[in-house]
Amino acid sequence: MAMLHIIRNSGFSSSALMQCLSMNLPQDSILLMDDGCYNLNHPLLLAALVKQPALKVYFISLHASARAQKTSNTSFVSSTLDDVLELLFSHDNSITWS
Amino acid sequence: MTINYNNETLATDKQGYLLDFTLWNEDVAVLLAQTDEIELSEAHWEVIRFVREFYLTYNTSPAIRALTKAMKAEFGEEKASSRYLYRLFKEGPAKQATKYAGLPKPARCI
Amino acid sequence: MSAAIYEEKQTDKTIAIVNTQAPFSSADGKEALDAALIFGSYEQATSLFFIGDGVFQVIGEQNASAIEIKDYLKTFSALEFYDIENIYVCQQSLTERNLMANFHIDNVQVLANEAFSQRLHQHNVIYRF
Amino acid sequence: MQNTLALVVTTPPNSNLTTTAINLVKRAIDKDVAIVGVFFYQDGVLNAAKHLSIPNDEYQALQHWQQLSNEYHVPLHLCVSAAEKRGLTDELSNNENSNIDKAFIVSGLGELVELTSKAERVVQL
Repeated sequence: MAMLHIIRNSGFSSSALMQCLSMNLPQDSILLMDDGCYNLNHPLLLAALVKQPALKVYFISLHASARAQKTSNTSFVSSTLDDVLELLFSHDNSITWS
Repeated sequence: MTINYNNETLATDKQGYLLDFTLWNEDVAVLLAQTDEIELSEAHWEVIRFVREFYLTYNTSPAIRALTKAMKAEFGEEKASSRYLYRLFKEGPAKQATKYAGLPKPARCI
Repeated sequence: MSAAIYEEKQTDKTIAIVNTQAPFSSADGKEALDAALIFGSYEQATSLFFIGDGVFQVIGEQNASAIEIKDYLKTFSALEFYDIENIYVCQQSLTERNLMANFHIDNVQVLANEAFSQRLHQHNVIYRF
Repeated sequence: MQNTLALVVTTPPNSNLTTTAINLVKRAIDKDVAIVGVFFYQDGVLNAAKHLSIPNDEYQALQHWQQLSNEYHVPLHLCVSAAEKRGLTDELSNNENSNIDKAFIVSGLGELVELTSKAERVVQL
């Protein structure tokens, strides 16, 4: 089953990102929400993307821009809360890491 | 609130549950039941003792389903139904047996 | 509402309760267990997962009463009466913390990362505490 | 058929994370996703604190919850045990004195079981 991993904390201060990456399976997606957007440039996430180029990572663009978080990495998909609703229903289940 | 036992005052909460479960004994159970105008039969005692033992072992009072499942192992099928337990404790076995067993009031949502 | 009334409406969803916090400084572990016991009493297929600092909840030889905390860990031994029989612990989390597989409850299954994650994926609804 | 969603809120109103939960509910309503209910657990129950006073120029989480309840009839369920542990009670001398806002329904964890089984998807925020 495809799981949506929602990350709401910065991986620099919490283990949420690390735990998410250790539980992430190929069919899953990651969604960066709230402080989770600070992970856009986190080395662990970038390394995971190098290892698994097909890994799907979404981020809420409003949450990122409010925090002055930018990325030029085209692997990240800029999203809205409307997209989040679609993601919830296009995945079988979700887990919120925070 | 309080109940009197042996010239001593035992504190209870608003609903009559003993505040300190270590002050309980079987005489106190009779007094607690009296405040609800209930006379304890041997069938009541079986459940009260069982619930207290469960609490002392697991640090929680059993919810009704867990109580029936645990009682089934101890007393067999016939006494392991919620109907049997509700007949004995009309206000709900989890709440009422716990009270006479001197245990804290179970959390409201449980 | 009693469990008896609820029985007719039950679905076949499976619930995972994931524990990620150590037992005593936060209420997370206790509140996760309260939720698990309710799902269990309503006959919902419920599994417990321990990962990260959550593994500190299941290791043996703890003594909560020494620090005046109610020992809710003792309640884990009653899980069988709530039909909660699947208890999974993450091997990597144990290893990182230099912990042995010495638990205060029986029938714990220690799983390597991938297997642990596969089990988690099989559940319809996941609550993380 | 309409998609159905339940939310479990475990973050308190003074955390900005609550705003995201409220906004997601609002988007769901606009997008015709049925919100079966919101369940408040752990520190999330503090969202129902009637006397919580947040400066006027800051985000008023309670007003938004009230709006969701009054205008859109989103059921807001409170775990009463978690609430009582945090000083919220409906058992004061009379209902007028309850410190739980009336937009919220005093419930138990049994309601979480119900929402979990009813909704197609559940998200914890």
